[in-house]
Amino acid sequence: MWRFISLRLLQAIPVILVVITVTFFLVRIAPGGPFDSEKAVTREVKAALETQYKLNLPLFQQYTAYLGDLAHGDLGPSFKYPGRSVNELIAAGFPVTAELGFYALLVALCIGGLAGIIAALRPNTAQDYVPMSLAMIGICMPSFLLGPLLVLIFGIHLDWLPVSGWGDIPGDKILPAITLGAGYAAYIARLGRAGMLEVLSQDYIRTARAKGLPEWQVVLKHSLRGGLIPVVAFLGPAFAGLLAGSFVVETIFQIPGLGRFYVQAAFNRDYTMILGTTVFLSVLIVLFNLLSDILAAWMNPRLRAQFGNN
Amino acid sequence: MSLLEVQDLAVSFVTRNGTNTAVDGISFGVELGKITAIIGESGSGKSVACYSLLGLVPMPPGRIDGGRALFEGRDLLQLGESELRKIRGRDIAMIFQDPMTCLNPYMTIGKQLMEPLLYHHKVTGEVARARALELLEEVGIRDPESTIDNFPHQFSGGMRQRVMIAMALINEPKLLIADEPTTALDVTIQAQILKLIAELQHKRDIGVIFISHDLAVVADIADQIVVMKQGKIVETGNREGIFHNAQHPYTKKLLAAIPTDSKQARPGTVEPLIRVQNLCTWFEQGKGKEPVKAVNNVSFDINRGEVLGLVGESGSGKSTIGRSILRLVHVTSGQVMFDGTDVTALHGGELKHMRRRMQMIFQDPFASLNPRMTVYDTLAEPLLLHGIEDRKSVAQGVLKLMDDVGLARAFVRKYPHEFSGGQRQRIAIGRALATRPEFIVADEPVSALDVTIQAQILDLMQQLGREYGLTMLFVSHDLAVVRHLADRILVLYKGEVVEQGTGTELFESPQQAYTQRLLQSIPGRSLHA
Amino acid sequence: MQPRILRFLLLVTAVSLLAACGSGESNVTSGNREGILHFGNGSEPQGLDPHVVTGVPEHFIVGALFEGLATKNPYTLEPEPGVAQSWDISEDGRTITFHLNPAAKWSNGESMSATDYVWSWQRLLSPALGSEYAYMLFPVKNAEAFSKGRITDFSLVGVKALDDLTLQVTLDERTPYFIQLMDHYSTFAVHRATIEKFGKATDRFTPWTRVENMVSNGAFRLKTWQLYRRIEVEKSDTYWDRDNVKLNGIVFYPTENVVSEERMFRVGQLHYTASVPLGKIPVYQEMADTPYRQAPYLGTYYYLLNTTRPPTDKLKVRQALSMAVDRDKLNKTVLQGTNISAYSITPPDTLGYYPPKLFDYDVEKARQLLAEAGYPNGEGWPGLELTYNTSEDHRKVAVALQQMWQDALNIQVTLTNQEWKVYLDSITEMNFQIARRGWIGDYVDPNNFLDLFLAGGGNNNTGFASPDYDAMIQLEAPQAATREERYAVFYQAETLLMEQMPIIPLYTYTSKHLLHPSAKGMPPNLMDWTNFKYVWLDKDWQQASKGD
Amino acid sequence: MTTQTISDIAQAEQGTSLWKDAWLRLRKNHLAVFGLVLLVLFVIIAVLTPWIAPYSYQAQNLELGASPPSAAHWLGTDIFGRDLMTQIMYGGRISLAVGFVATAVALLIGVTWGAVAGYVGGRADAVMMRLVDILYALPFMIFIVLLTVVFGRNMLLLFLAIGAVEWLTMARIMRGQVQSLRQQEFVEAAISLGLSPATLIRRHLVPNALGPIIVYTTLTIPNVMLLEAFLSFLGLGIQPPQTSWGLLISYGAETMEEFPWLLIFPGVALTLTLFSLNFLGDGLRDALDVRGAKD
Repeated sequence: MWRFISLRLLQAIPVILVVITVTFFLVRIAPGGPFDSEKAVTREVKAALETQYKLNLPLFQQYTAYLGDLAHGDLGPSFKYPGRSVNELIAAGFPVTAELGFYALLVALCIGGLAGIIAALRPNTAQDYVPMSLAMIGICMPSFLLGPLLVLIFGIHLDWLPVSGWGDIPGDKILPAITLGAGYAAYIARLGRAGMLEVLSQDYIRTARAKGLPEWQVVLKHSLRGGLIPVVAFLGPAFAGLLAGSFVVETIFQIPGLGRFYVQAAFNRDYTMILGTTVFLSVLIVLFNLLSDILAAWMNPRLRAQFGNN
Repeated sequence: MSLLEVQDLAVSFVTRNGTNTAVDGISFGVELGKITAIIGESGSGKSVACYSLLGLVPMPPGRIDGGRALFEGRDLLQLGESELRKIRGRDIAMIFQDPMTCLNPYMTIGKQLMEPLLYHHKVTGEVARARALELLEEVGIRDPESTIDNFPHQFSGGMRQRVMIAMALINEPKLLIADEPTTALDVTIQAQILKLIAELQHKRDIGVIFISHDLAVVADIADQIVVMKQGKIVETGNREGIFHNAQHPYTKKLLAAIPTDSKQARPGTVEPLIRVQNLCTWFEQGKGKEPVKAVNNVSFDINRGEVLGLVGESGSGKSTIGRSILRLVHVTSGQVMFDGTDVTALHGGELKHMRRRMQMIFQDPFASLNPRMTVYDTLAEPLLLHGIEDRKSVAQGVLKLMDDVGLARAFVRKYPHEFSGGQRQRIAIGRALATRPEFIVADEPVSALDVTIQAQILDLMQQLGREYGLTMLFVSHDLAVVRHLADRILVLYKGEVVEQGTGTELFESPQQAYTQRLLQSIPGRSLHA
Repeated sequence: MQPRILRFLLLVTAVSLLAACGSGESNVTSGNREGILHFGNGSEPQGLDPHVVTGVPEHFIVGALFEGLATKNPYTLEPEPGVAQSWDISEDGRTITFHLNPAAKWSNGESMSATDYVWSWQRLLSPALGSEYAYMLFPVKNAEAFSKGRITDFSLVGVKALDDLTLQVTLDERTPYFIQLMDHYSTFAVHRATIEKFGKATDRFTPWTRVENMVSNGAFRLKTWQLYRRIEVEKSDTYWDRDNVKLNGIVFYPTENVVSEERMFRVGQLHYTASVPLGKIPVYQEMADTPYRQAPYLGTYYYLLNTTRPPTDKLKVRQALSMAVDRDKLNKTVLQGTNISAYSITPPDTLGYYPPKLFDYDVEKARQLLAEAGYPNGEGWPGLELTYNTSEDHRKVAVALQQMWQDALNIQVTLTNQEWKVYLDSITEMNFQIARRGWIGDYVDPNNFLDLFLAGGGNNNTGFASPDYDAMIQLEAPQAATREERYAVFYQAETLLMEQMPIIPLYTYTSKHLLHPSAKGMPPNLMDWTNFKYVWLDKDWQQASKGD
Repeated sequence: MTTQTISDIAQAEQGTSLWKDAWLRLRKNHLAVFGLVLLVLFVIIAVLTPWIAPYSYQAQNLELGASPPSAAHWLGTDIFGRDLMTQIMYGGRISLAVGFVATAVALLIGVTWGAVAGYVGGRADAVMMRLVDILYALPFMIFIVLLTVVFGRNMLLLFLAIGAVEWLTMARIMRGQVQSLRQQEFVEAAISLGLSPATLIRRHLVPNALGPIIVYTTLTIPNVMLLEAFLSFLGLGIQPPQTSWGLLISYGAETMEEFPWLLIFPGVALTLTLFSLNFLGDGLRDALDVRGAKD
């Protein structure tokens, strides 16, 4: 187990190093710099700014300096927000995004999992078609459409829920979580359905029925675990995707999350911020992929035993 | 009075292409304290008949067309689902064929074992656990205290079947339905399980329905035998009646399919085609761990035109030897000389060329055929690959192969799933023969087949072996089969050869204790004793 | 999954999502009761250091936290006393003496002194700080030289503390708008001790602007700063004019998404929005008692024409393009009648200045000009690419113009939208043929618009260069004795500019806001400027409006 | 040679391939056929649009502005007074092209990459999958902006850019499938026949991994269409007055309260396409899954 984990983490180091390097040079090749603005700045001002942020140094020196700082956990100052360090911005944005992602994932799991299970119980009947069609709509409904729609219905016309914010007004986390989770719910529904269908055709389900167990116990105790393994394997990448992709929802609902910082940073050519968030997100992606692998293995006793032995 | 009395049971399946009658008005009974065996090949309706009694046939597409099944005076077929559920697992319990897939891999066996008890009797957890431990002990699981919280994969097949039996018996049912409970097991294990079932039945004095395709298996234990074919009962009788005085030709065919004779050893040439020397195939287990020595320092020769039998239990390394010769697994050390060439040293084109000369027939005809390739594609591939036929003549070549292995030409565009197990194995044999090989490894080619089919396939292989002048390594756990086919037999135990000799030598004067144990496990010995 | 874990997770979700659904009081209601203004501020401010920040969102927050030597009256835009009680301007207009209010204090209780300004301006002008607004003080003697590093002795720069409360500023030449500049955040004083506590004076990124560190001198002081969430300020008890401050506090929201902002306003989360989505404007315009507020704004929307590349290097092509645009129709339809057609760069009535109008929408004339330029009825037209930065509103204008040119002149124009920084890069490098541009004035004076087109100016971006024009803007105008004379020079220069047509002016901006009826003291004005000292909230607005 | 033999050979030769077989099976699936017909219809409309569109796609009528559906404009007009139906028809050309081509690119790269990684295994697999990890973690937007700047602006680039992003998941799925298929005996059988790895992957592994790939593909196409809208917003890809469904929907979303038809009709077009794709995809999966077929 520990060997497996440490091996994976070791493998992640070159991945992250390559990501840093490519991003570092990529952002600097991109046209426009952090200090370009609509009102032209004079050459002197620009030079002064570049000196302040050490952009006047040779590129390779900047790169090694960055790596050096990174080794100490210092992601540098933000270019766009003077007075804020990238560490600080991430520390401010990440918990929000993580919370949003967590709720979205829960929404996705509850709705998607339920739909998938219900559909799998009676394949090719209305009980299958209705939830799966809803899931399809979830996929083709982009969040920039679903979000405003939900806001119009529940925020404005019904006046049940707040239209924006995060943790300011009670209930303001509901709509963003649903908006972000909907697409993933659709994926989970499909995965869950396929997984459950697979498991329900297994011999041990027949064994369970032969024991005289009622159907709900057969589903809950005997099928769910095996059927949801593909879903669990999907959760890691999904969560990473949620973190990196929450930008639209964060913008619609004015949520102070990392996704917004990230996209803003790219637009602003906030080099350190882009790099910082990229590094941070890539570490997260690696970690969550690892986590979901571990979780999936843990759910499968055979794999668990393999880990245990190693 | 009968424990279970089935009368005129008829079950059919409604599909898009019409209604298939699976069980066609059968009647039989089970007495308390007696074993009724239902014999028939796959698809004869024997399992469907028993499943339908407990409502385990999915409906639709299944449908009960008529009949009665009186269990302690109540007609099971008239009971609602919730009523049936109370009987299932409490009064009537089941054991299934494949212990590998019938236990939930995600639950500890303890939990699965306690489940029927907890559900039907509402006892406390401790009581259930104590009972589970008792039963595990009784079915012969060693040290149940420490193994009860293990998962199914931590048990061997035989142990799992013991767990299944314990699970079926935990509620002290009155009737036990055992659906081919030993078919997936090695002979030695099979013998143990059969003994166990008989003992438990005797001790508890319960009724048992024992479903099997193999008459030999039930020879020692059945009180009553029902022979089924195509949904109908062709013959019913007690053990003596069936074995010694069978009436129906089908029953006679079943009896005849039990291989009994030894092959007469042919003198053959003494020029070895294959020479295996100090072969070791070890599987690494990760750093700092002992490798699994699947094959350890094995040496033997196979002469041209000879059939060499390789016998041993699961895990004895017999399949690995076959795969090592064909270079399907990495050989750790040793030499495999094929016609003077060391196979283990070949690469690229040489290897491809060598592969044309040696082929393999696999155990599971369901897994060894690409499910998305038709018979035509499967057979045409090797022909084209090795340039045996060209584009124009390939169809003819395929048809010829089909003729050779006894497949109707009309099936040429069908997919594997449309065939029965025996037919599939014919396709697999055809594929192996397509390259005109000199040597074939047959890895348990009949162990997944019904006995009657087994006999046909074995005949086919013998016939083709002569026709094509094949040298063969025949791997099996079934001594009777090997004896029937092989010129010489190697007995393998834990990766090493423990004994070798001709069939007659081994059967008549086994030298090693292990060989003796193997011999004693052959089912149906009482028939010939 | 273990049922237990599943159940736990479900519970957690339910609790956290539904936690305290119920308290339905809107921000506006609670704000009116407590005297807190909820203000949609457009976007998250870059920072709060007056010498570092550059944008409009920063303007409002910094304006609430700090106060300049002079402020503007929101109704008239005329200067009013701020930190300076009064000021004297010498006869030649080149020496200004500010008399500081002895009651002016920093939020930590320290009194403000003239030396604060000397130090602060030195900081602003220091080359190392790299302040993008340092040029605001360039009218001051030697300020530009110091800022560009040509001199290093700050004592040569024309700013002196005569005593604690007297600040004397010497200008290079008469600068009528100089007092106005004192209300711009770049000229504000900052607290020296606080800044030096956290680093060098010229460090851009020290934490001195954090809530716990910030010392300011305005009507409000910083209370909370949650990134991308809100900035709250509360009434300052050290502010000299605190008795006239009616609000108890302001909450600034970073409302980047205008559509979301409008929804927030609709459900009573905001008193004021930074903007209004174009599509919503007709709906609001039709409302009785509409909260929609629209007023002319000191800014012009125009297209840059690259005079160094064909075909826009030809004057007649430029004129044809400009004349073929039906500005009134554009404004009426696509822009929902929210703007004012423009035919020159300076917005009309820029403190009494009106720009020339040399041409009008005239398809016939445009066709004729195009023919004269060598493309009769669009024949032989080499194609033209219009570049704009990605934005829904810019797209709409570009699409409409594309069709207008097609219809009027039978010429093809292709559109190219670019991501913001790429667009900026294209503009700066003059890597375009036509490009969208806008300019918002920093102070109310034609100079602020006309000096864009000085030869080689950083914001010229058209290749337009005229020595005559430069002479008028740089030499003649500053020497004019009266406002009329000065405006006449500007008029002449602007005429010259528009004759050459290096730009296609399209419209004069308007400021557009949604304003809750309870918020008072926020009159529309050309600078779109709110002096929070004047703002108050009417708890009884509903009765008041009924009583009307 | 007897006539019987000759007819047998003829039967064997003309016979059916997996694909022909799948097609026969697919034809029996009404939903899938419905989806296919609708898709084909959309494609035909898209191809014929320049000839059958009721209006010019860029002719504006600014005075008319956004108007609800009417006799003259069946689906209404947009804020420039352009006929919405025409816009949707032209938008469909782009969206369908982008959806199909970019997905095809992703499919090609992803399936090959995943199959090779899964089959070869070991160190090569580790390196290949780490590359996928790296691409996953790269900032997509910067990448896109760079592409625009370096290569200018054209549709081909758009396909490549989208394909380059979408293939990653495809590769992962394929790799998983291949890894589990590798363990099966028929793969061993194929090896022992002496098949080269490339042939083995192409003939034995890919067809057996098609099910999940097809399902994922039908999910990818709508994603790609929406991604195209996002990229067009960033300035890569198509420029006004050209349009696409994704762009129409995102414009429509901004004025969904005032001019709901601007959102509804493009939305319906996209949803219909999506459902068709889904039915077709499921149908194809079932049709290709010869095992599950109940004949």
